[in-house]
Amino acid sequence: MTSSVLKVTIERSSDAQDVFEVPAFESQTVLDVVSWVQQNADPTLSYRFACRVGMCGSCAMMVNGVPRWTCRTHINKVLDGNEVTIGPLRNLPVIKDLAVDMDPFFDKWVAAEGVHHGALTRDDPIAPVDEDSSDRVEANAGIECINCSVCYAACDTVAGNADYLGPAALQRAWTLLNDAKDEGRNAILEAVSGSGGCHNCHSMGSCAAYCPNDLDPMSAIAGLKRGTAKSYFKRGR
Amino acid sequence: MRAAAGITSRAHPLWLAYILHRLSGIVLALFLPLHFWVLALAMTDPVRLDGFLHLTETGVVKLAEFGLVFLLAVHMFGGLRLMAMEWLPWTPSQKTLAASAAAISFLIAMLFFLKAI
Amino acid sequence: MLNLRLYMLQRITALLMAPLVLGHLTVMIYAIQGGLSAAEILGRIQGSALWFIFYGTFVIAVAIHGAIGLRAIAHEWGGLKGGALEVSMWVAGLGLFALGARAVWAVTIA
Amino acid sequence: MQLSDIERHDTDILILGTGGAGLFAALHAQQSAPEGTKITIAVKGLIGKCGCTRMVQGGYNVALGGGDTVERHFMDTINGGKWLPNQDMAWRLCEQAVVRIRELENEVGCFFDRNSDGSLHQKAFAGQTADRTVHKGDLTGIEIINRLMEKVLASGVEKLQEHRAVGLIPTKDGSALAGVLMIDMRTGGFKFVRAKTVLMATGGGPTMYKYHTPSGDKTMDGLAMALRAGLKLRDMEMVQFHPTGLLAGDHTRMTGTVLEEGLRGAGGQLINHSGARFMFDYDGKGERATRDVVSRGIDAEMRKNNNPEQEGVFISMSHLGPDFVRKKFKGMVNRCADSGFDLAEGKVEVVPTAHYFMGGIVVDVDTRTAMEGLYVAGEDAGGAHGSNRLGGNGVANSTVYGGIAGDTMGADIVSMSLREPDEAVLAAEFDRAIYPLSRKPNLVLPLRKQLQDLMWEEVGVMRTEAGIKRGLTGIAEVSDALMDVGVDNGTLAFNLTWHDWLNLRSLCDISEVIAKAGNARENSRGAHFREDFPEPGTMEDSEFTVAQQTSEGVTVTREPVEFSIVRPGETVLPADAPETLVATQ
Ligand SMILES: Cc1cc2nc3c(=O)[nH]c(=O)nc-3n(C[C@H](O)[C@H](O)[C@H](O)COP(=O)(O)OP(=O)(O)OC[C@H]3O[C@@H](n4cnc5c(N)ncnc54)[C@H](O)[C@@H]3O)c2cc1C
Ligand code: HEM
Ligand code: SF4
Ligand code: F3S
Ligand code: FES
Repeated sequence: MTSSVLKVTIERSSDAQDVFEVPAFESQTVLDVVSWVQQNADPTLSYRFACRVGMCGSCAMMVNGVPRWTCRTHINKVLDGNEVTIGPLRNLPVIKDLAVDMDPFFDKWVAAEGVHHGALTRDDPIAPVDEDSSDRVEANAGIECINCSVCYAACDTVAGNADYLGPAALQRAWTLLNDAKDEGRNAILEAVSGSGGCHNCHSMGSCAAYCPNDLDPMSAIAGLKRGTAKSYFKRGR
Repeated sequence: MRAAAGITSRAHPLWLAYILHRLSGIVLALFLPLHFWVLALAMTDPVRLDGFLHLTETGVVKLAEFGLVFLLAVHMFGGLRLMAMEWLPWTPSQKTLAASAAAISFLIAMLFFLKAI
Repeated sequence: MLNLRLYMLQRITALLMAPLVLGHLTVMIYAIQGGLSAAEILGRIQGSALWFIFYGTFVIAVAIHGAIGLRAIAHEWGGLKGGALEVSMWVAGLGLFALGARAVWAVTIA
Repeated sequence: MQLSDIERHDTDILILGTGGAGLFAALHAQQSAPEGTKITIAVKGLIGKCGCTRMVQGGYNVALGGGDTVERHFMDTINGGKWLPNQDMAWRLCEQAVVRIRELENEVGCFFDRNSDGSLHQKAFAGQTADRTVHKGDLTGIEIINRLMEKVLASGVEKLQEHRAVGLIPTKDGSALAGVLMIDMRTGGFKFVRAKTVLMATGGGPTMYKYHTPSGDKTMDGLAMALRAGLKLRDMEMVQFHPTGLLAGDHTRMTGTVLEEGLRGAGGQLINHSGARFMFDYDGKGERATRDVVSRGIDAEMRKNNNPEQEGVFISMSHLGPDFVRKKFKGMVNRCADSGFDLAEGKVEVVPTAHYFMGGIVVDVDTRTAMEGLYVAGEDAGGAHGSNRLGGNGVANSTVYGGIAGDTMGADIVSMSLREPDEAVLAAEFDRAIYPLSRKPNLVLPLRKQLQDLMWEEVGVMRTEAGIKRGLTGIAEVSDALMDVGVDNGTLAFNLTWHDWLNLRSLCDISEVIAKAGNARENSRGAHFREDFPEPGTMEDSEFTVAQQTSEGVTVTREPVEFSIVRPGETVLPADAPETLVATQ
């Protein structure tokens, strides 16, 4: 660390920023820096977190222009000299300061049919599944997504195209498409083929590059493109 | 300033490929009508077409022409790369390999091309 | 604002154009030796049904392909949507087609 | 802000919280309630993105055959809880877990890890006599909550996100619940929501300890509200400590978060300040002993050491081979690395950390409380675990009882109607919530730290009467001091500092109950350890504590445990059943 005081710029709105001097500590995350400001310097600062360990996906913000989980980002990783700029997550409406409204993200998750479509019930035995089958491997690849919206914030297509379902929702759709237990194949293909569907993705790969979980929504979306293209030829639509 | 910071923060190879593909697409879309118009002169005014064609001998225009061919190539290989990424169930490293192979062979072809003129 | 149909059209036309562009470039390399002239171009391809189909296909493909491509950009970067977006796509496509068709007509038939 | 500014809102079924309990209740209520029933879900954070169910790592306990039975699961739960559990609740938990896991896989769409033959993979946590814990890697909670969340989001229930419940408002005669007062955190406005039935599933959360694992939104709000409403709380002394919380300093929220159990299971060693392994001094199983034993071992070592530079002990994995550790515990290694520690090659400082709260509101096996219209499920409800919760029984409990609550409410509302609130209580709860807004602003954080240090020192892993008394005095001091701390009322929208204040209010109230219940239990059972009464007492005479707010303040009484299914010394397992089915490592 270059200095014992950090210069922290926080974007309070599109045209207002506040600069705070925050004491540097060992083992300090970006979330800790934001919390310090709220707890000690400006009690009106708003932000969101819950689990503090990278499981809930509610603390993501723009840190020096890059979307990140703030609870799992050590401040040393992002400091530019002793400075850092923190803003609300991109591509989502701001509620106040660093807290954004995540509803559009989840509305799209549902719109992409990102919900299990099952035929079995609680009275049926649990279906045996071969974990090494290629379908299951493909489904497992995206299953650890914590819907943090980091990929959604990173994607320029989302920025320009309000209807675009976005990487996380589409990745969920792809996971379900490969899930042997899911019966919603046609509904999913339909949902991802509309005007906000997977075909809007330009494979710019920012989703995969910034996903803190090392997931690869880009390849999942490519899978959807293949799947829909195949059914296009088969069904003629 | 902010915009620049926003863009540099997003610069990674695939994003650069995307932006290059997009910009080349736009320039092609702007250039192509011009190209068509020039060719159409063959019908209306062959002499002027010749005039244009002679222009291609001069440095600036030659450079511009070369630039456009280059853009077409960039866009085409970018597009083929993209379609390979989307449709071929290859591993990412296989795709990188294929793209580099295509780029290298194209470069060699271009060298011959340059020698030819 | 791309749905499956536009996407497929854009990719199919792209695939179609790839060999055509390569073919065109090869011809250019060959033709350009010793400079270009109107007569030369015309002499080579005028009256040839094959070349007509070659360039005709290219023009149709590029009109569709370019229009769809510009549509995406007009939406994402230009904020166009709804009717304006549809209209701009058709204008771009028909414009490209008209200019291209005239050029093909000029060099192959007329 | 005035009383008349409170927005009034009606619904049929209101659910507070979106952990395993809240989300399951929403699904089941939809299935069981008559067509046209309005279901509303209100939560302090975003739906499915707060609470602890999402943080479940190890997995979900369920007896699915292969020699394991509901009876065996039940006996492990009773033995683990040191004969304090409500046996009917424990039985229902074990029995229904079997249904719930099928529901999770078949209807909700969860995917749990499989064996090579395609069947569910199960492993054994400490304290279990069968390989029973179903899991998805070590991120089981994410899989469960994500799938539940999707279902609920797609189901069209009414969403009140970032709505914090602040008070239960009864009817005028006090016999039933009329509705819940809440703050819309995004605007700072108040909302009074009437409902025929309300499920409280706010998940307890012992975050009044210096080191704690639960998510930041959990601050005992539900129990504090129930206490004020006069409901009985049981087993309130029972705070479970996880032995290995990350110690990364005072200034990071990472401190206290769990380093998973599996580290010790795989052979991780605990090293004290003088560089020696110490767990075998306390238990023959060494580091592999149960959570309470290891927590006490670490606590004892910490007290022996007076080096202020080193507070905790170290966990060391490197002897297992750094590459092995990196591969097997990728998540943990990354998490430590983010705080600047090298788990694979170096050693990482750990402390016991408050993890789970066994205590809770007294309910029946259908989640009904003494107050008509109020139901409680999940970590807020007491009884199923007794003095100790087995690893893997927490999420089973919240999902099983959340579903039961949904079914029960769906059936009960048929004969219920909306009730008129006692406006006086409503006004009092409103005043209580806006109280700090009229005081001179000051920092809330120092008081929270003061409470956390106090609870850790005096009402923590090991307790004495003298310590608890000091604790009670200290809690009262913090509590009083808090009433002099105001909050900037410039803007109430997303005013986190106001909520910090309210959080601390709840924590102070429940801390007092924990201390008093701890003082009332003059023996050592499960998670509760009294240095001045180290013996567990006779099992036959087991009693549980019941705390209640009366006109004299919080009073604690004791009630005998009813051995409704099995008596101490007996078992429901067949006579020839083996002691354990787990292959010894
Ligand atoms: C790190 C960690 C690991 C764990 N691992 C395991 C494990 O492996 N196996 C296991 O069985 N158990 C485990 N547990 C325990 C398990 O998570 C809990 O027992 C269980 O999830 C509790 O579920 P719940 O629905 O009662 O509460 P939670 O899931 O905690 O949900 C509580 C909800 O109530 C909301 N809420 C709180 N206050 C208010 C208010 N005032 N107004 C409105 N809403 C409010 C919260 O925001 C949240 O949505 C673990 C716990 C932690 C912390
Ligand atoms: C030579 C063969 C060509 C191939 C293989 C090709 C391929 C592609 C592909 C795959 C895309 C989709 C990109 C995406 O979705 O991000 C695309 C977009 C585009 N193409 Fe082409 N193309 C070719 C020629 C042309 C030509 C001649 C033009 C000129 C009009 C053109 C203009 C565009 C435009 C404007 C776009 C939109 C770019 C974007 O959305 O980022 N293309 N091309
Ligand atoms: S894919 Fe990655 S970045 Fe996107 S929401 Fe899921 S976890 Fe977050
Ligand atoms: S960043 Fe966006 S454009 Fe596609 S590859 Fe990822 S979704
Ligand atoms: S606080 Fe949960 S992911 Fe950061």
